Amino acid sequence: MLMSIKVRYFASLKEKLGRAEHVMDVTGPVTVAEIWTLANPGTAMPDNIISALNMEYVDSQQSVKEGDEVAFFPPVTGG
Amino acid sequence: MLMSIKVRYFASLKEKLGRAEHVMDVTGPVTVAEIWTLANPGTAMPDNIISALNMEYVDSQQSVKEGDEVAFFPPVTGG
Amino acid sequence: MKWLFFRQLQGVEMAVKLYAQGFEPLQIFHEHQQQAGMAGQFGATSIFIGTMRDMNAGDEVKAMTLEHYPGMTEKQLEKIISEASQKWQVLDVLVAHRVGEILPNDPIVLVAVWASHRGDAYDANRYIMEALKSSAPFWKKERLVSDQERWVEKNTDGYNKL
Amino acid sequence: MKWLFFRQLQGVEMAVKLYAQGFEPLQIFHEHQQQAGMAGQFGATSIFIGTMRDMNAGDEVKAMTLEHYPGMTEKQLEKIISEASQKWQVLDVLVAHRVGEILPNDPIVLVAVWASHRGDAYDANRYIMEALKSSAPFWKKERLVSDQERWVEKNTDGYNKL
Repeated sequence: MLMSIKVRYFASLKEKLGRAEHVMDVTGPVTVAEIWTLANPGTAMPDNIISALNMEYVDSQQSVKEGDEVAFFPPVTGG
Repeated sequence: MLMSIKVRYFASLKEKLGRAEHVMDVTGPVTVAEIWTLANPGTAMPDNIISALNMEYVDSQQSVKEGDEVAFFPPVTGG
Repeated sequence: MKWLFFRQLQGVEMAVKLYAQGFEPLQIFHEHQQQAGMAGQFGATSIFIGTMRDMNAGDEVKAMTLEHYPGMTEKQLEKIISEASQKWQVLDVLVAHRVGEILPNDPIVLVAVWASHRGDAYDANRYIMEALKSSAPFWKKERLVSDQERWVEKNTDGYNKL
Repeated sequence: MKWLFFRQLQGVEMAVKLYAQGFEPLQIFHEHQQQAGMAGQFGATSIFIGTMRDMNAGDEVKAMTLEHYPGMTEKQLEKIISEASQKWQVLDVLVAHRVGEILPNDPIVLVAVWASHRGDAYDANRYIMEALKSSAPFWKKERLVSDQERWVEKNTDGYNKL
């Protein structure tokens, strides 16, 4: 099953990876953590990185589906 | 020892007693509670009434001295 | 803007104000902040405003009189602010309270605390407000829509839910 | 006054606003209160304002950039307000936050809660602020006086004293 997934990065992670977002075609089933590995081969996800799926916080073992938006970012520091 | 004591009443107590303040000459030593009794003979101090001496909360067994201001009032309801 | 009483407490910038009329909490807050010269220092400001409701204890209220004990009220409020500033790291505190005749939707009390960090601002503000409710000598007399008058008998504890 | 995002949540009067510039917390608060039509109903209003300090972690800071995740930020803020309004009896909630470039003494965040009683106003305000700090996707990048830039790494718990 081929799925198109939008992947986004924010803040210090975005700077470190040198990109803000990209769209990937992946063959499922695939988890959020696997999206990271496919998108960033050879770069382990830093321990403090948080995952979101369609703008909700998720465990990185959550599965993704066609059209989903996956985001990775460091701890939030607003307020 | 003759002392001049100012006595004040506030809020519902003031209305009930029909007076806001008066000055009494008393012979000491005398406590705040005794000031009430001397000022209001035959009227027991209501249970909820609070005493202040020179604008500080005090126990009614506190002694008064010449020139002191004694106040009696119901529970406060500001804010 | 007219105030009956105003005093800066020593050491820290702190003020207690009682208003017989024309009490605009946001304006008082803003003016105090402008004058305090704390730009860049405070990261957290906690503000509480108490406002007269048109209902109390199930009855419609059309007006209220706020009585106080001139001298003792200010003294107790200063003591409360002093206690709060010993317990928490605060940069400035402003407490303002109405006295006299008020109507529903009129502001009654303003407590504002400026601090570097939010924990101190929140905690000090609430401490001051609870202490004011339990020990600052103010008394409320309500006038109901029926024109019956009654004294509010006691304040409830703001930490406990009714 | 320009805002990027504005939505009334269903059922209760609640609003989330993000500002790219011109963020005046007192003005936003006042306008919201005027429009909400709650006169006579609310007895307690708790307001928190977070402001940029000119010092952080021992260093002088001259500017800051606030990044956010458009869409998710609003969604998380609405969720937080919704949770707070289930836990406490509140009449209205307003949350506003700056994004973009800011300078010391510029306001960052406003949380305002209107309630009948003060316990609900205080508790809901603090809950919203702590939840915003821990889960609303905003990120701060500081520019020091030395022109060095650095990301703020994490928020601290506002309930614990440092």
